[in-house]
Amino acid sequence: MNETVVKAEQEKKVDEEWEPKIIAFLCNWCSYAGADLAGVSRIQYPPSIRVVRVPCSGRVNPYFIIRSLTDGWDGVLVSGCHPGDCHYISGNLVARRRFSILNELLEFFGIESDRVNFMWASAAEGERFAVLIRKVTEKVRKLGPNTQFQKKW
Amino acid sequence: MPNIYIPLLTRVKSVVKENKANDIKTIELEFQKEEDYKNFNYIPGQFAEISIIGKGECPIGIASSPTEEGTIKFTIKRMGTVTSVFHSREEGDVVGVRGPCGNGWPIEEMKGKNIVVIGGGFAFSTLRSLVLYLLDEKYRKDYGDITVIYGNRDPGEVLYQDVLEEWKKRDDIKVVLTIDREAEGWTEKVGFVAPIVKEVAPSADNAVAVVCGPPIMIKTTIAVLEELNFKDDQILNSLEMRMKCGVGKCGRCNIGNKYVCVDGPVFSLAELKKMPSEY
Amino acid sequence: MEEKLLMKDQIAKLYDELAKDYSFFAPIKEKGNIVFKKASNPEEIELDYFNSKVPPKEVLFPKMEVLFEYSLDEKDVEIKERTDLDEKRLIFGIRPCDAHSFVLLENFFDFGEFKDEIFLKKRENTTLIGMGCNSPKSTCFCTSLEGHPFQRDDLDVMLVDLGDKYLVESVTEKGKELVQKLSWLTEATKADVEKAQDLSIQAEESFQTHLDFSNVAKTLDPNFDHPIWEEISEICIGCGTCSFLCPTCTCFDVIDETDEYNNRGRRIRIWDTCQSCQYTLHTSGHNPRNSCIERCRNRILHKFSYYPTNYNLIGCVGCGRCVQLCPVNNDLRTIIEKINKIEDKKEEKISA
Amino acid sequence: MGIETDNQEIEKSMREVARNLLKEKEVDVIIGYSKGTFPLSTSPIMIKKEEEVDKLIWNNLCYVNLAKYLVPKIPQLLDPEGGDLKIGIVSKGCVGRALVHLAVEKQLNLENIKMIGIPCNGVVNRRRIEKDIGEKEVFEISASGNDLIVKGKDFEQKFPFDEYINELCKVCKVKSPPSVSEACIGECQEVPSIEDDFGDLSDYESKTTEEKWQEITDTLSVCTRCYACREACPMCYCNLCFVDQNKPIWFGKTTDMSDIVIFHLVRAMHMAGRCVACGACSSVCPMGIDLNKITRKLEKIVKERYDFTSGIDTEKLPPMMDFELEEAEEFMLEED
Repeated sequence: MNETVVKAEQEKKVDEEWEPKIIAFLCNWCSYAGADLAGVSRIQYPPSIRVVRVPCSGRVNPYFIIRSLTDGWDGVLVSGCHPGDCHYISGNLVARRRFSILNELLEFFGIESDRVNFMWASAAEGERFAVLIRKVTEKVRKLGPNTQFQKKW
Repeated sequence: MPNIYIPLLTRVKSVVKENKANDIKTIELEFQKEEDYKNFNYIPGQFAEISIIGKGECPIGIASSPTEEGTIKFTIKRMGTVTSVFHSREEGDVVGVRGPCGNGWPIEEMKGKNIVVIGGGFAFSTLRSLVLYLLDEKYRKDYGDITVIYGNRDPGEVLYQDVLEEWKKRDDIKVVLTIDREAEGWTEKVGFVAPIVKEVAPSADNAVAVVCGPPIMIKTTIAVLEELNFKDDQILNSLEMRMKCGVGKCGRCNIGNKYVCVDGPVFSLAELKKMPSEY
Repeated sequence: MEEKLLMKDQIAKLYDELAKDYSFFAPIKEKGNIVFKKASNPEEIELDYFNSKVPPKEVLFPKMEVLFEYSLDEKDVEIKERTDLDEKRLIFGIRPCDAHSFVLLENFFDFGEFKDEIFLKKRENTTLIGMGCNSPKSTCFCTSLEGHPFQRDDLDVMLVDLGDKYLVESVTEKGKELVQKLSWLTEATKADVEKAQDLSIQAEESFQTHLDFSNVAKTLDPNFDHPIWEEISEICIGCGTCSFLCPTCTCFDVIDETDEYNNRGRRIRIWDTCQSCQYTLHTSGHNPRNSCIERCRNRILHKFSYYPTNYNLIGCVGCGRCVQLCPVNNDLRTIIEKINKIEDKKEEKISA
Repeated sequence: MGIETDNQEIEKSMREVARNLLKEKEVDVIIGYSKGTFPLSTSPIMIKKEEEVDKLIWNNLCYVNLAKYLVPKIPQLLDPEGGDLKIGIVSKGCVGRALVHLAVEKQLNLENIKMIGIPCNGVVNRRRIEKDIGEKEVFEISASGNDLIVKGKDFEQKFPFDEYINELCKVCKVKSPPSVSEACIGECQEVPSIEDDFGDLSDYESKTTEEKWQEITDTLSVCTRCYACREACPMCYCNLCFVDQNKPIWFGKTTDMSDIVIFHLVRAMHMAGRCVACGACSSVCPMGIDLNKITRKLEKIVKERYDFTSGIDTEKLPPMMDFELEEAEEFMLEED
């Protein structure tokens, strides 16, 4: 184990209680409704996400994602309708291309790309939504607080 | 030596909506510290860099006259980032003010002369300041006849209706209001500013014309004034420029070797003609 | 004798002694570029160099500078002034041309009713130890601007590289005090001084670029609308490298940065360039300098016409940075030559 | 190969073509390269008269991408009514690619353009040479065999040409402009689909995230935010760049590390599927920052994901203008 990993392990122990803060951009027609359904069905998921409702995952400009990271959010999640189900027919398909490139570039620039996550969740998939939120939270929790990319003052 | 980039802190005392379109507001500011106000000695035609701390700064002409004591006023049109935030300000909010900046109207040199004030639209703010100053009982005797010609697109756009009413009641000032196209309930003149100036035909003898407005109005009005025998040094203009610092350091507002923020914004036509036409 | 000697192996000693009292800025090699940075140890200092890529104006007028900081809450704002302006700085190894640029900057920031305290205070607390240019580059032209590779007027202490040692000469009172503190410096001999003079003459003679600036301001004034500006700006891509890396360019942009989650922020200034089209863009959409023609013209006029009118100085020190770094090789020297030719034509007309 | 000697043939035929174009009034202006004012430099030039054609040169120091001049229309390239002039443009492979891609993005009309195709064998990486010779001044650069010979006061140094050209030129597959339309005259080539294994990136890509961050921040740390890279880029033609937007201000303009990285990251983002790998951004950077790796990565992403290479085909839509229902989405989160 290298030094940084050891350090991260130690920090984690000190801060066992640490709960990541994740900003979630949810599309109005599917994922937001899916989140709603998860809530109505009383499915438990971690209280780590803060939801921003957007009309479509295609509305999510990569700026939103990058700016969230510099503002110090520990993770970013973008969720939209499954391919083919977009309310605006192709918004999520356009978004997917953008995300694929952003995802690769983040990794290329050495920014922990696990902090930025994309998923599809329909209005009927409350369970799936909760499962994936759990997964995202765990992924981000493993990375620890976002300090690398945050703007220094 | 104070840091010239630090604004003085004020609070919003009142906000007045000026037009029907609701994109122009007059904000009255009260300094948080009494001595700041005492040191804020300005003359009509000067401007100040007003800032929303955390959003940015913008240069705005001071609309109040130094004779209106206690507060300063700015008339702000919603245009860019900072001015939009200004429109959401409410009473008690903090606003930063830096200034006064610029040269202002040459009130000393204007003494003893007849003054023709020609304004168009929203650019009337520093003219309001000037006219109020001239009409003040302390200074009125220093100046000759005062004529105000103020044009607007439509009646809903006429700024400062309260002071305009007061001026109309006085007999030592001639107020001519005009709108571009006829409108219901409008009893004053109709037409663009330039032809109205021609109609009113103020005498050029011992007079100074102060012109402020959109570029096309300035251009046409100056042509009319020249017809009326106004000389280049009898016509005064206030320029607009992109500014950041307001104190002649950031560099962007230069026209030739002059910085509009410190050497201007008021230039006589004679001065402007000597400068490169890069504004 | 006034002049002292500093052996090249004594640089470390000099650093150790001065770094106690001063922030010690010196030329340092960073990613293949020489820049003036605060040296953290004497080994970093690179004195065998032509000139830095980023001009030393960076020390006093950095790329990004805080004007003031503030804290915000619901209804109140508290402004915190800068308190770090009294830091004593020493710029070691600055070239005479760049030292002259400080004179221009000082003139500019001190001009008029409003004085830029941030710059001036820093300047006041800065001592310049300069180094003569033994081998000026072919793109240098300081001698054409009344400068000289061994000009000492704008420095506090002047060093001359004599091969294995430096000749130390204090110029100002500030410099004299500083040299006196370094009591271990040895006395210079007459031969050393003479060698320095020889080097100075050699350096002057080695200049390849000779430009005539005597009539430039006069020519520029009436030729604002001359077609030559189209020619000059033709290949400009408007990148602003010339002004970013110019030791005399001072334009800046003011920006508010807010850390909304912590209720604090700062108003900063960052370098800006008149070559950018946003530079003069009004909110209304009107832009007085809308194309490269006006922007190029503004840069040249600012340096060679407005500066002389306002401060009686030419706004250029002849360091050649813009010449070397312009991506399209829009060479300032050629531009000046073209401008000088404008007048020739006029004279011909008059004589003809 | 080389700076002066072997280029004479190319230069001669280029001038001939240019002269004819001007003579036959097929074009109003020729954009090309001319001699620079010091070694290691060349300067773009606009030629309107036949007799000036001899000013045109061609060598391995012609690094500016001339397509840049066609996007923000400079007044000289417009007719009195503000319409387009007919333009002849000296095109190496990447200039040709840029023109084709700009045509795809509807920024220019290839009918108004004549590409004077030139086979390019790589642009000398002058920043690297400058770095390697250190604090010395170059007086002369010439070629001999496979070497570049750099001469200065009291020194002479040899640099193997193949090594001292831009990283992008080493892997360049489009050396002369693609012959996509009648626009191309002179040396042009049919560009079939390009095969590339992007082996030059494997070293970097095998690094850990942390090492990558280290390397990227290390490379970019000298950035002064002068935006020369943006201004030299033929694809950066936005009226208002995202960093200059102030309503709202998305990203900081300071030289804070995070702001610098963001600028380059988002710019890269905007270049995906559009970058023509000319390397102009790196060549013009006054601080000598090497952005080529990012350029290569962009090429790799669009090639591997969407089988797209910018600027060789006028028909195919760039990936960011297009979408498909079925597509690789391994980066999307799925239930286990």
